[in-house]
Amino acid sequence: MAMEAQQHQHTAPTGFIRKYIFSLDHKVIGKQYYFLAIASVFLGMVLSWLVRIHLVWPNVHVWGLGALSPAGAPGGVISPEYYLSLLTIHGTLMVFFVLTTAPQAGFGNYALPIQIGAEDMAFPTLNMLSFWVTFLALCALVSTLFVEDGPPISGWTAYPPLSAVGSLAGPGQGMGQNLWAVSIALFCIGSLLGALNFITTTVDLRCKGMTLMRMPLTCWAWLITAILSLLSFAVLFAACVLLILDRNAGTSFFLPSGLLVNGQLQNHSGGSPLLWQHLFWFFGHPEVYIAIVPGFGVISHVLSVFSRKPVLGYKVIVTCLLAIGFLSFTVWGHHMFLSGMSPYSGFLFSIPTLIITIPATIVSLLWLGTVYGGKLRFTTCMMFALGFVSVFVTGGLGGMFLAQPSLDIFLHGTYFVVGHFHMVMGVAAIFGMFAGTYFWFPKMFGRMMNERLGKIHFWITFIGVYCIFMPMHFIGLEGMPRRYSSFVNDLMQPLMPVHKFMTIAALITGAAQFIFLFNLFWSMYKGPKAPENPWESTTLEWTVPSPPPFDNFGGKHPVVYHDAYEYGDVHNGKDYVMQTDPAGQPAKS
Amino acid sequence: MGKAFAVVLTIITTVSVAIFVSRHWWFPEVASAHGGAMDHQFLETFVGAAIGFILAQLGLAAFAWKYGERKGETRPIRIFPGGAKWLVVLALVYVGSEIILLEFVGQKVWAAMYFTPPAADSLQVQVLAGQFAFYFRYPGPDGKFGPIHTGKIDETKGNFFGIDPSDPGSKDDIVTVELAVPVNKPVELLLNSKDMGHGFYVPEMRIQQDIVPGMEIPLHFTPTKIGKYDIACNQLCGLGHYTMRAFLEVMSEEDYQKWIVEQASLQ
Amino acid sequence: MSSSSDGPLTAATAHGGHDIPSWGGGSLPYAVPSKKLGMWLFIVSDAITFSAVIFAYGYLRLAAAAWPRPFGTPSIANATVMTFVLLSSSVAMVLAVRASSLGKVSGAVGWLVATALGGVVFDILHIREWLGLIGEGVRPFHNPWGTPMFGAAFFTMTGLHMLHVTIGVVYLLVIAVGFGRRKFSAADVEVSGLYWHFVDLVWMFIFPLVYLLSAKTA
Amino acid sequence: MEHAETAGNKIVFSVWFGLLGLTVLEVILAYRQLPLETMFSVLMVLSVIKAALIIAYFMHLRYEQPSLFVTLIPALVFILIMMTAIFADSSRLAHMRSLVQ
Repeated sequence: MAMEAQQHQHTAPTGFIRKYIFSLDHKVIGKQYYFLAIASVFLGMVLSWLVRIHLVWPNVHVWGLGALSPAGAPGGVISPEYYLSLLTIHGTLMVFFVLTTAPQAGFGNYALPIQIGAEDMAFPTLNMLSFWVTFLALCALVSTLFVEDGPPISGWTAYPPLSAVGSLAGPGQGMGQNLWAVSIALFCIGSLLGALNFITTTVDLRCKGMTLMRMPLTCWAWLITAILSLLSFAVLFAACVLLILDRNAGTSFFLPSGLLVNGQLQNHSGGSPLLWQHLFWFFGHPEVYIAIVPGFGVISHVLSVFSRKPVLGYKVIVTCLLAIGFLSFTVWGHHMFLSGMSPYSGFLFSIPTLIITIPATIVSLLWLGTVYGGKLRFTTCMMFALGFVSVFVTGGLGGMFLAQPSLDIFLHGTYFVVGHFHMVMGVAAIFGMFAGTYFWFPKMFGRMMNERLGKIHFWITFIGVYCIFMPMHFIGLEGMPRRYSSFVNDLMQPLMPVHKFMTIAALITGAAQFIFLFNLFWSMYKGPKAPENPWESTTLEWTVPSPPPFDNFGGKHPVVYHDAYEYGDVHNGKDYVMQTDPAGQPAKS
Repeated sequence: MGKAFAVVLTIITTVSVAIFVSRHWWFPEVASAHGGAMDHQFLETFVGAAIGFILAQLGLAAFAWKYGERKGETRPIRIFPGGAKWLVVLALVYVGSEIILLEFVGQKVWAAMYFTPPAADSLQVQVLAGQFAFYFRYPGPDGKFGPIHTGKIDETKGNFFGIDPSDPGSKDDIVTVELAVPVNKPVELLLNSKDMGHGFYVPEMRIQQDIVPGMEIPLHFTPTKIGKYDIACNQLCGLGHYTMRAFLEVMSEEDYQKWIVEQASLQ
Repeated sequence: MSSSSDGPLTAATAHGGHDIPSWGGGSLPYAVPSKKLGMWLFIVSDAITFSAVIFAYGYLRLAAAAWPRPFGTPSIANATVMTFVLLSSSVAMVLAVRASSLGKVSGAVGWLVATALGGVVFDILHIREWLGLIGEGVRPFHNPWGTPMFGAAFFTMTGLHMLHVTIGVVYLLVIAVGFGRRKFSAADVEVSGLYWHFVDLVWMFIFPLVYLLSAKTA
Repeated sequence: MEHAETAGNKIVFSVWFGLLGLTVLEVILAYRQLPLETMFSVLMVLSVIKAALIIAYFMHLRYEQPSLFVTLIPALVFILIMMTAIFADSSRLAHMRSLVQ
């Protein structure tokens, strides 16, 4: 029969290596991705500290840095070029190894199969492979910190010719940039394998009764993100291959003729730096949504659970997510308004860019409508969800300015842009991850996290991010250029106090993240044991023990009878109906 | 906890809006003909965005204040009046009308800079950006530039622009390290790069354009205020990116004529 | 990886809709097994990678002042033969899939090996072509006819395709051996077939774009 | 296997001959003195027909559920159409070349 044939007949492995290292279990792989992202995010955060410190106290000695990079930071004092190296690695780590891995591959791997009632992902071996490829990519990237001339200095966007002409262009542009390109190409492969696994799992492995419109919004978000990854990483992969060829095989895809770099005439001819920008941003804009859409899913889910209300407009949210996914492929040119691209294209690209704010606005309003009239339970998870709505709106509104090519003439490349994308893509996505962590931790590790530490962590982070990124918008209005390691010749000198304020805010906010780290590891071993359904939630992962057994459902096949968000109607002393409850009354919405 | 969140969020909203509205940190004063329209468009966008910002943040704060669950409470939950429909309509109407408005206004400013050719009497100046300096070239009396031979660039011999003296177009060209232009006269810059991608950013003039190697990108504007302005490179171009800058000096017509004669004598 | 369902359709999917509340679960809205869907998704993604490279070639050729057209009749004839070989190997693949689904093990293995052989012949002809061009002085950064990007575009596109053919040959042989030993199912043969046809399909674009548009006509 | 119908021998071999015939036609066209744009368009149309034949019959998409076709192919076509936006610049690039060696 179809049902029996479909189920994977595997038993739990016993050896340490098969169980924890080269595991095929989606729960273990999800945790591996999660810890990979935790390691990356803390490294990335420390790098951002160094970047901020260098901006305001350029002569300070940073302990240990001199030993790590004698050339880049002699005696621990960060040199201007090492500043560029640090921000390149910060950006690459955060965008690829944090924002792309944790919300999608981390939580998605862990929760998706359980939420749709499957025993595992569709291709467990591919799943393992995609993690280890991603891990290799991370190793390649981190190793740039230890090669002789240091990490590349061309930023996470790696615009040629800077990234394509080799070590002539500056320190780190030799070995470091090669490792960077290899790392990103590997990362693309890992993401592609992960994406096709996610789509197949969601499409094929849902349990009986789990129609697409009964899936939790998290699953919808992961599905849409996987589609975006599948279609966009393929382009970045091609671009990276061409970049590697330009650097090492003498081709000139991204290099025009007549370049005189560092006094040496280059042999290249026939290419165009704009080609790289097109290919990169063709991936780059969907990437923004790859980072944030899983956050949309988690936040919709969490707001509903802790408001004790059904999500307002489930179908509308699904439609909006699909619209955002579709439109995200039509807007990449807004990164290139002033890049020398045809100005007519610039104008055309601005139209879908502004239109994409409509579904985003609808989703934000529906979150407000979900909270309205609920019975809010202010757990740490809920606080981060509310914080997400706040920072997402703040950051998103900055996009209204940058979407217009005529305003971009002034704001392009200033701190306004830095503030905007950190708020909307960095902080909002990270808040989504925090909400996800506080929400699923009991299921993942079988213990509860400490709420008091969680609240302290929330307050410092929430106020801190506004103190860091709101002033960036202000100084952006003054026209302060980004990626300047210092502001010489009294350019913008009156704004240095603002920079100092932001640096101090960043140091404090960053330090607060160690509270989170402590809470995470302490609770893993010392937290109170978690019950099966601590949040009184309705979805399938809360019908199994915490943590779930190896095959998720203990050999049983769950059957779904209800929508994902039936909260509010009190029935048998409970104000929620489990999706698997055959008897409960469906809530009116 | 909900009340605390409401208070904090209200404070954040008030402070942010107050700082924006106080204009303590704001654009430098406009010094070009098209800049005023751009500032106007920014203001329009700003008002629209500020209304959305305040309503959304204060709404969130109000709901967090009001709807917290108390122990043993039995009140029923309330569905948003009218369901999702009105929120969708609100978003479509508010954001939609804003988009249409902005797109129409925005098109004008963008079109004036990029779709329309420069005035026929524009002063043409060629710009050559390289790691980490800008050079400028005036065509001289013949009004023609010779080609840029990057192979002939030799800073020790003062050939910053790769000029081939045997080129008829290059004979009377004037190369400078500073960009000087007469006030109220249209200027057309022809932007070139010899090595990396660079940027050409003058905040007061409200102009910015990436300089892409292999392309000569035109950019035109009309300065309206005499003064000396920073030209900053605003596209990451290597380790000395932050040091790469030049000055734009807007002069009266007489001063400009004197200056250009003086520069010509230095060639 | 466990081999996934080849089971019959459930009532729910037979109706085709995936939104109907009586979703039977554990089965397949596309009515294709997971591995086949996975391969289709991989093909879409890989098609985009190829397209990006081909578009890059188009972008640079359109921007170039001139583009060499060096392929004389022997080259075109060679490439045409390569096309025939690849197309014929695809037919062999179709026959392999059919034999496997009818349970004819030796027939399926035979056709699989024939398909792989087609791939090997294609590779050999192609490498000979490469060596000939290299002998004429074509490099990724230089060629005798000007516009150095010609060599870069040629080697990148055909090299990427040749890599796919080579991987395909290995993949088909692994499947052939595994199917012969009953370790792989007919579904696995079918999935490998999808990959092989895709490689064939890509060549249908590379052949005219690289060779025919650069044929020496005068 | 679940396929109620697949391409029979007759269809497979007609498709094969069709593909070979189209290839020959392409090669013949390559030797006509057509302008590059015309030749490019004609060759691409023929190649798309060949690709469609391969997808429909060899990869037997024609015999699958229509849902598979309507999700996969439009996604691919959409991406390809969007990518053509880059050509707006490349033709412009030819007119804006600047440096001389």
